[in-house]
Amino acid sequence: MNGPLLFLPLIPLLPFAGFLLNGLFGSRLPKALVTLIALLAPLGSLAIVAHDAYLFWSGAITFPVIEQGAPTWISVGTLHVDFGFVLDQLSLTMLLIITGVGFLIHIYSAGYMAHEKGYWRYFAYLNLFLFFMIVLVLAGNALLMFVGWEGVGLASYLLIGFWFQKTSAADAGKKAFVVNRIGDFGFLIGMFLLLANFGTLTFSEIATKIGENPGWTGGVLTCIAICLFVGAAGKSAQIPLYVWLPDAMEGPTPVSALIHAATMVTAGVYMIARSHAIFDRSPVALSVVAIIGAATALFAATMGLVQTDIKRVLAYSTISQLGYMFLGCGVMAYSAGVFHLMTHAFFKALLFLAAGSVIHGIGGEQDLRKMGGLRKKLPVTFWTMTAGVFAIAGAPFLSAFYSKDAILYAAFQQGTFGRVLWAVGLFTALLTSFYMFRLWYLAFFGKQRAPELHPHESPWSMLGPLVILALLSIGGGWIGIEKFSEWLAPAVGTHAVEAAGGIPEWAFSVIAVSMGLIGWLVAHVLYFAKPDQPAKLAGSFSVPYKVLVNKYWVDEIYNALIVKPLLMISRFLLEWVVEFAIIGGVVWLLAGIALLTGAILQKWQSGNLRSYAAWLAAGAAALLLFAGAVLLAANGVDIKWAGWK
Amino acid sequence: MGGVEMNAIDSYILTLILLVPLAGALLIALLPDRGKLSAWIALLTVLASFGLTLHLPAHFLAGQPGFQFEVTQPWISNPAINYHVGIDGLSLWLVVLTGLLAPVGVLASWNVIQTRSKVFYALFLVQQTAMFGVFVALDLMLYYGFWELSLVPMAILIAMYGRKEGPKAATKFFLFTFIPSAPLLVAILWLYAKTGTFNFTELQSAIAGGALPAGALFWVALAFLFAFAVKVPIFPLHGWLADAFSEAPVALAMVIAGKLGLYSMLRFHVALFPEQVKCVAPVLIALTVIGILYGACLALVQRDFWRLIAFGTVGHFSLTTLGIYGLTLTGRTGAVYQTLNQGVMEGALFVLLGVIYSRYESSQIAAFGGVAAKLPRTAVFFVITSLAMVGLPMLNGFVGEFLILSSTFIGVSQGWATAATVSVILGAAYTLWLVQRVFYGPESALATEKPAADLRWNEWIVLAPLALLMLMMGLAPGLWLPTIESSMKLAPIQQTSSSQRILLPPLAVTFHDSKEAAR
Amino acid sequence: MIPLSWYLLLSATLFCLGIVGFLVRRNLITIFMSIELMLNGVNLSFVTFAHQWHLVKGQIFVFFVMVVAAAEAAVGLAIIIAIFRARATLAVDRIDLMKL
Amino acid sequence: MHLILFIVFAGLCLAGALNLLLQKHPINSALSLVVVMTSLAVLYLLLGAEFLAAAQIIVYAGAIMVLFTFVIMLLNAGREERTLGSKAAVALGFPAVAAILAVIATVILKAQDLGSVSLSDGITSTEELSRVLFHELLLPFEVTSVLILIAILGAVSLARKGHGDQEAGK
Repeated sequence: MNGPLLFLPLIPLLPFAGFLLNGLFGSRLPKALVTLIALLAPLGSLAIVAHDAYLFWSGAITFPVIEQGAPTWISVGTLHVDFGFVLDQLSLTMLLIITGVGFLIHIYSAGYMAHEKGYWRYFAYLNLFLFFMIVLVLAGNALLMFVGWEGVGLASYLLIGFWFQKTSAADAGKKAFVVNRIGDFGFLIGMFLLLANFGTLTFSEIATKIGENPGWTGGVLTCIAICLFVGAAGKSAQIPLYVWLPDAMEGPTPVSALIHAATMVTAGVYMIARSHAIFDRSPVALSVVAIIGAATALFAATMGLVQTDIKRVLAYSTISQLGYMFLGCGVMAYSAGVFHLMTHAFFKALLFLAAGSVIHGIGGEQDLRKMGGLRKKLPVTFWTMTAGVFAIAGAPFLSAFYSKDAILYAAFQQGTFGRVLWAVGLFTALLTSFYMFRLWYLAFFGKQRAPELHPHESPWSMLGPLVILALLSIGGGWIGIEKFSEWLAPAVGTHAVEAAGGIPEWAFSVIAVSMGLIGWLVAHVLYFAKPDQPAKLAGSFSVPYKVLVNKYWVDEIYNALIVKPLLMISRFLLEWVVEFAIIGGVVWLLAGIALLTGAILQKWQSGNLRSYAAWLAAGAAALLLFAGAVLLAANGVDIKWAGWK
Repeated sequence: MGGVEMNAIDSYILTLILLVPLAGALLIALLPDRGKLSAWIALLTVLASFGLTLHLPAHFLAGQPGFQFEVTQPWISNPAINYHVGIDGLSLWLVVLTGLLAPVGVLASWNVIQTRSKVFYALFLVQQTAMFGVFVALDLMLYYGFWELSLVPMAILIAMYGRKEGPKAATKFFLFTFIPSAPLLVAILWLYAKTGTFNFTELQSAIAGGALPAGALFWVALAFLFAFAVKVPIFPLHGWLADAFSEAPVALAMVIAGKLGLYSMLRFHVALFPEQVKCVAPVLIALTVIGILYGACLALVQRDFWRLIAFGTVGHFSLTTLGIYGLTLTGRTGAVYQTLNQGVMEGALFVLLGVIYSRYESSQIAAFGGVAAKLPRTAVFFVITSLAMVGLPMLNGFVGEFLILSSTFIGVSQGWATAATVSVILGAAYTLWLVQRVFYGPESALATEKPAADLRWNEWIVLAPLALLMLMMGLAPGLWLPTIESSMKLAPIQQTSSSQRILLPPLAVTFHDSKEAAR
Repeated sequence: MIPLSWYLLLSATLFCLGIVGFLVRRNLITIFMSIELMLNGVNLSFVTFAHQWHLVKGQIFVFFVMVVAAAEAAVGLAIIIAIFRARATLAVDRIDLMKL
Repeated sequence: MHLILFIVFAGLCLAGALNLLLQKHPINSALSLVVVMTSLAVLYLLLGAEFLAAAQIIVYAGAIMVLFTFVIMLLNAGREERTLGSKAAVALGFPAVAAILAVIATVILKAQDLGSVSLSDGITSTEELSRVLFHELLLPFEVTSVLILIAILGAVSLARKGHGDQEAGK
């Protein structure tokens, strides 16, 4: 592409440079310089991305931009992988989100982490995360994406375990990394299958190969798609592998905002959108994605109802919203999924940062039961939080309203199976608005339940990003699904949207908004009008309440079914039986034999003269008998003396 | 050797590499044992030998068949043992790796070895000569000599410098490796009796020519395999590794396992007995995959970090052996590259463990906790090394691992490959659990009361280049892969035919064959 | 006219009686004497065969046997004296330590 | 005549040997051994080895047996004590020795062309004996003399007064 320079490799390299500078020299640099380096990196990348976006809009370049002649990474035998970056609408959108929201969160965390000991280490890891996320998004082939994939897993491990002195944080970090590795296992198998059947890992070549053979459906492609989805489920915390996200809240709040809300967890959705060519050809895989997406949405929403920790509520809400995105992808409405991804990035980052500002304001307390009545003391945080809450609840004309409806509408068109998903999605929307308004009321309304806290508003360095994000989450959806899917069409393909069976589209919107209103009403009654009502309700429905509070005991089940048996087997069966008994046993046996023969022979040397004499005689006798036998056998019985002369 | 223009030094460079450590050992042996004298001499010798080994890649002609820098001198007339040394793509980088790990070893044991340092460094240099010898020897008898020689100094040093029960571990190590080398000698002599030569290339052509009885050849190949399998070690024969690792001094622990066994397998088993390897390969594939999972599982439950690393190493080297016996070109190249990675990673890992052990005098993981606060730089390097071990992309572990697993998946069997890939999860689990229990979490009693100085100059100089090397080998494997691949390509075994591939039922899709044609 | 086989039989019986004495008896000197008996048995067979083949060497060989027997007796008895002086017993079972 | 002589002296020989085994006190067995040796000397004469018979009487019966009796007298050890293990030796020993005797006997009896001896056979003269001894077998003869020397030295050093007591004294 000898057109205008796109500086594609520079986008990830700037944050990497930031990581190196802060990582190596951060501890010796003054805090201001560390912040400067840390902020310059995402700003630089944002500038380049904006520059490339401008080039595209001004028509100077056409997408997709596939970088030719990139340096080769691995080339052995038939396998050839290079550092080829690809820029198209999809990756440009993702880049805008990552660098934009990332930059805002960097500014926010400058204020939030101001008095932390490992300040430079935090920003080094944050820049490292940005580097890996950008590599993931720009990657032209699955292996390079895998580099970004595991890299963000590493960055999240380091950031979750930032306060490594706390065992819970260190445990959460390790848990996140290991569960991600389980997902990566699926991704690896998917890549091997791709290699086995396509001989290449580059997405464009795979897409062209699939294009050439319209006959391919199901079979191999389903297998590959499902393996890739396992990887996505691991990274984006879907049903079987979501357990790490709630624990990841141990990390600092801006980390939760950036990694566990806006960018990393959406990597799964991006990967499916990027490899949509494979998913299109396997309806089985698509239905699996849709079902798991819807199930996760509902499942996580139910758990979010009863959480008391403000960040855990948002964590379950993230899992639920991710379920929506996968539902969108599952019904082949990739553009709707990505649209929701974008709007979710805005309002979820806003909610997390606002929650961070609340926690920062009341001295690190995260328990909703201790908050209350903060409206007057944290006005800016309150108003920005309100924007976020209304956005996620699906209030009309705010961002989620457009994106969530698009997904539900697309789901509705997929026949009866789609209608079931649509119903589940609708009910989850109700739950979503309920737990968001519950949080809203508990935190900001009523009287302050913990008098000892004396909340103070956060500095403007934290409130600035909140305001910008509030504006984005309000205006984010105005682009509208039609223009957005038309913008993404070349990257993710267009999918015929059949008629909705006579029901006009605005009717769906009305239903969705009414769900949101109902949720708000119930929350209002329970938490604003009669504050003692939830306690009574919990009492009466004690069993379901206990199930939800203990998060369906999923962690305990995993421990009991997988972790404990694995440790038991390896400690007792493998270590004791195989290692000591069998392998150690064989060695001991050989040594034993040697000792035994020694002991037996030792008996001979007893020092008893007469036993020596006996053995002497026995030996002589044996010799004589032997000679006699040989002689007799040799020349028959008649011994001729002549023979002996 | 081809008439290629060779500057003067090429003809005796290998002999020089062999002799420099030996000369160093003699010099140390002669001089009195005063303070750091023998340590400094050892350091100078190993640096000199490392410099010499660097000459090899500079003048190596990639893609040229046969051996380079070859020297053949008749040594003993009857039996016809001659001093025949040479290297090709396979042994080139292993020689350089041995050269690299020598200074790492000397520097790592700089202030750990206080008593009788003269004996330590002299034997260490003899060990270096033995290892160089194993990699360059092309005459089977010469190779066998160096192979045996490499055991002796190791066993003595383990016995002398063992932490708790050195002598027991040393005898176990020595017997474990020595007993199978007896049938190896018998096999070599049988070959000599049959073909009248010890020369590797002549033997190779004689065996390939089918002049030898197949039945006996099978047992000869088995004897070769058995001796090398113990050294790697492979699953059932790894009894000695855990004891050797917990007793061996750091400088030796990093070279004790893996390289020698794996190189010998590639050179003297896979290349020498192509037919026999084909019928033994399925058994070995099964053993290695079991070994991978077995090593990982056991590493999960160890209480002593030396033993944990030992079982982790069993797992990692079984993966490398899986690459060798997958009998695919990519697999073998990946295996050789993984051996190099493993050498670098083990080197860094043992230096770090040596640092922790020398500061805290304990290897019980339970006693540790929150050490990162006291030793921040050690923690950083430890995390980098363990991530490389776990196979994080961008670091060197991943490249080899991916090559081996993908080639096994495509070339051998998808069932075994999937089982082997599970090790990716287990590997992450036990490594990070170790890092967390030792470095993170609240400070344990041991961590608080023992004053611990962070990395000293001799550890710092060693770890920084190794970490950089890990990054370079992860990002730019192209510097190493072409030479390795060219030598692997010349090996008599071609890519296994696609018919042998067993695909998952849903995969048997018609277009599959068209893809074969397309590739 | 006596067939030589009778002489040989006699020497065999003497020899076997010597073995029995050597195995059964517990007194050191008696064992020593049974060895002498065995030697005499052998001497007899030597002489018999010397006569059979009219070879004088057989008889000379008996001389050498006698010489050896004498040397052995001398040294053996010296040892017996030394043992007796140290252990005050000649019972073979009690003399089982290499050191006196 | 010859037969009678052989019978008498062979009988004497066997009786002495048996007596050697059965006697409790070593002095009796020593004396019975003397009887064996003299009877053997006579048998040698029967076989024509006159010088040998003389040597047998002088060296064996005269010197060695005297030495034995002297030592027995010197040590005055007394009867043999019965110690454990003798039963097993007897139970095991006799059948084994009997078996050996049986084998040897069969071999001897089976042999066909074994000659016979009679009084009229010529006696090997000492002159003939000495020619062979000092011409062909001179070297072994000298070696035996060295052997005797060593034996003497050994005997002297072993039986010296100081040697035994030091051991016992320690």
